[in-house]
Amino acid sequence: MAKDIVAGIFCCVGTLFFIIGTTGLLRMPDLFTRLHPSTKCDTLGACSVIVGMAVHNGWSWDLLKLAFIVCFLLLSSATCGHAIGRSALRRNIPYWKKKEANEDGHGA
Amino acid sequence: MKKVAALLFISALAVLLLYVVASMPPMGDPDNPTATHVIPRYLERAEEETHTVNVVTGVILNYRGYDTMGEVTVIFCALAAVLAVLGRERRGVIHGFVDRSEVPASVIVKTMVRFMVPFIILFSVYTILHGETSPGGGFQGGAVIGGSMIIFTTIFGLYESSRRIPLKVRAPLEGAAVMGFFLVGSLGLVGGGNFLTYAWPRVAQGLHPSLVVWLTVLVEVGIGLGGAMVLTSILFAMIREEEEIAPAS
Amino acid sequence: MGAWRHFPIFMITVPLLGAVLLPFLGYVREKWVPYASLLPLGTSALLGVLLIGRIPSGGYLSYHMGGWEPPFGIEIRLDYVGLFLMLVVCGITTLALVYSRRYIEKEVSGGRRTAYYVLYLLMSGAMLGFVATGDIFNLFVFMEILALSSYALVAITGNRNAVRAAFKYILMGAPSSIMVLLAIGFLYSVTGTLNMVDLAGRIAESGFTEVLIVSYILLVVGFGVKAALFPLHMWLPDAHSIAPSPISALLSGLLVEVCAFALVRITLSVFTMRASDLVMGTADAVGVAAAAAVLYGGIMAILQKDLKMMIAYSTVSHIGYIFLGLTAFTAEGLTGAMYHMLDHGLAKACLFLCAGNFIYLKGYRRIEDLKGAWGQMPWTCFAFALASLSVIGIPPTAGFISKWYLILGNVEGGKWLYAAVLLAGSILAAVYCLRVIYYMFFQAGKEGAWEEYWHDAPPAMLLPVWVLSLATLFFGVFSFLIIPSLLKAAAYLL
Amino acid sequence: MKMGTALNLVLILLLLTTALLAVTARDLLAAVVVFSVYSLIMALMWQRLQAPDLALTEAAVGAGVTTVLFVITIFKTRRREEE
Repeated sequence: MAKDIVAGIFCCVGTLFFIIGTTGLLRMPDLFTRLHPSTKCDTLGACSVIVGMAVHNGWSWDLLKLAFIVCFLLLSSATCGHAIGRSALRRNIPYWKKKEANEDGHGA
Repeated sequence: MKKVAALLFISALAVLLLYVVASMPPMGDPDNPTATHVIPRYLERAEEETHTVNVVTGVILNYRGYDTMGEVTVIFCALAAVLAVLGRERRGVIHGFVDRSEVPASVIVKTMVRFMVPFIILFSVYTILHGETSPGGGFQGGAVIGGSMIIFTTIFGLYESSRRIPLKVRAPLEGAAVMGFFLVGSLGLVGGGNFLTYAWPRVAQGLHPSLVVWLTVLVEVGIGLGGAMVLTSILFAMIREEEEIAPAS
Repeated sequence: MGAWRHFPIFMITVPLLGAVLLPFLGYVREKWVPYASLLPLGTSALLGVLLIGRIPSGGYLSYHMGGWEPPFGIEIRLDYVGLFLMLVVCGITTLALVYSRRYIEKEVSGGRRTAYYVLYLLMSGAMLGFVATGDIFNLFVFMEILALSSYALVAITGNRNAVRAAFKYILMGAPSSIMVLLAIGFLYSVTGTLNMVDLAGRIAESGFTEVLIVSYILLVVGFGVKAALFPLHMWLPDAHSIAPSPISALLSGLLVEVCAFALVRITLSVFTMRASDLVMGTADAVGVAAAAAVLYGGIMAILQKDLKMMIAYSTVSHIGYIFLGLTAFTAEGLTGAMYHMLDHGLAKACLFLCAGNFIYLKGYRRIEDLKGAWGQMPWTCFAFALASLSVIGIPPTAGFISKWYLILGNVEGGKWLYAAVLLAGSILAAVYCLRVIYYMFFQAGKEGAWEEYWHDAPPAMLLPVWVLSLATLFFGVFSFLIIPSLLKAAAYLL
Repeated sequence: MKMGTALNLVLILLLLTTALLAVTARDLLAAVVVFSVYSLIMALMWQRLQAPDLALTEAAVGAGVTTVLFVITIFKTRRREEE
């Protein structure tokens, strides 16, 4: 029972991170600020959902698979964020300035 | 005018199809014609007859293996069609592609790809070899290998990756799937079976059942290798640039 | 039961195997590819010839793939008519392949030549499998190989027109494939089987009439596009006239007919008895479309200025002939349609290869350019004339025999109007063929254009043309060798 | 309504939306990206219809390989659909 509660909490936290991340992706004004919620929160959200699943599952060989998934997720998500950000920087994609945002209301 | 006609045609087709779907037997009903005719035998006896735990693999490679042979030929045909339109690199000429991306990949990305690709290939080998016991098989594994080659090529460029899988490896292996089927199919003739007999009657006559498993795995490996090579060749043909960078020494 | 019962499956798979082995040969010794690609097709033809006489005209050969009995496994079901068509396929593909080498060297650039032969073998093998299979999903699989390879072969020269024609072909062909797939899915959902014979029995018992009707309509439309039945023929003239000539010969002489044959097989052996009302209703519609095709194709062929375009429209007209024979639902009509598949295949392949000879040597595509061609390329011109006679239906040629049976079948079925349309189609054919012959033989050429030097096409390109044109004559004179068996087989099918 | 049905409905709605978007998008690159999303949802659908083999294929081929091939094709030709 306690296991279920802990697992539930982890999963809820993960989902919350996803919601925040997606909101950020939609609301943030430019590419660089959008990168921030989408990569960071997705990684954290997915990882805590997986931790929740691991807790729910208990000790078994499946834990190893979950651990691998977490590993690859951390690595690939970070690398993707890095690659996107770096190429955007090198291609001189303009930064967000506060004034422009005010002009069209929502910023994006 | 054209748009209206197209819209009318599409909506007529949609109404027709929805009408058919509505009058089709209900989904999941155990009395369906589909559930009572051929399927029960597949579900009940596939493991005993085809020696594959995964019934799907048993059906696509054994009961309906001839269809799958046709499907892998379709895949090969797709490659031939791409090469017919785009042309193919020729022997003795090193081809490259002009790197159009303004940003070269950084060390971090390169290291990560070099680290990940072996794992991806390991996973796909697992998928291919366990096709007869768990979901997956040659098609899926082959596609994953192809995907890993796409990642490698986008980061390191055509020159590097075609050095690792040169034409002389790809050319004979592109048809590995069809060859595997043909080989196993012809082996079926040994001992009086029909084409594509995976030795089931021979097992009944006292041969060891692991033979069937080995033949199934052989076909799976053929499909996986062939699919991977076809995808790689399609990718190379698509990103290859017309100008030939350097003649062979 | 000797080893011969394995022959059909090897007739199908050997060309496919040959196709997958060719890329490696193309890598090692590119020059050998044209010769090596003859080997698998020759093997198929040989196996087919060895099968002659093994299959009785009222019976069939059933081959269970993998040893699984029919509804569970896939069955190859080869009756007399099927074997007949397989032999036609083997013969014409081998001849057009012999023709290909010189023509392709000129038209297709180096990096693509191996792909040409690979696709050619795939297409031939798929046609053989398409004709022989007794499983409706297997039919679809082979149709996909056939369609995919033919799209690519139309586009293989790589120039703008070819790519555009191929794209038009894909735009028509891909939806038709989806329609056939949907129809097969619907049929499976109400019967639970994919084997054609089993389907016939299950359809007779099935209570889902609406699903059956829609799936039949989808099948007719789907195969109708592939067979270029009149209102769905838009892709044909472009694709058939722009493709390299040997491919035109294959597309026009075989592919459309094989697709028509598949529709017939589904009509006669899947939707039997119970569904006969439905089939009859659709057959009437198909009959009207076919009659329209005969007239439309003929008239359009007369209006063309481009030689290959004219031959392509003639194909539209002749597809109408074949369907008119089929919709008569009499043994004579069916025999006429089958025999027309043979002689139209031979004659059309011959015409396209002749047109290919003109293009290869002189680059002439327009009909007007052929004035006085006889003085320069007599062998090609004679073959062209002979094949034209068969297209018109002049007595000693095979075209006469098939048209005779087609008209007989329609009269017997009480369809006088269609018989009249068939005759009118012959007159139209006479107009467009004789015009070309008149230009070739009786008109003086432009000054200097044809008078430069005497040289006909190389032997490797003349031989297939002559074999094909003599074959139309042979099958006209010796039709009694085949017709009685075909009649018997047709009566058995009905 | 059961959870499973609700999830199915959401998936079907997403499937329809992505399919329509993929067809109507003028920017071909956007169409390809949406199409890849469509494939991913389709893979989920296959999994829910208890066809894991198909789900694997769809995820690898539909969402992975074809997307890249489409993107390559777009960069070799024009990005915008003509009006």
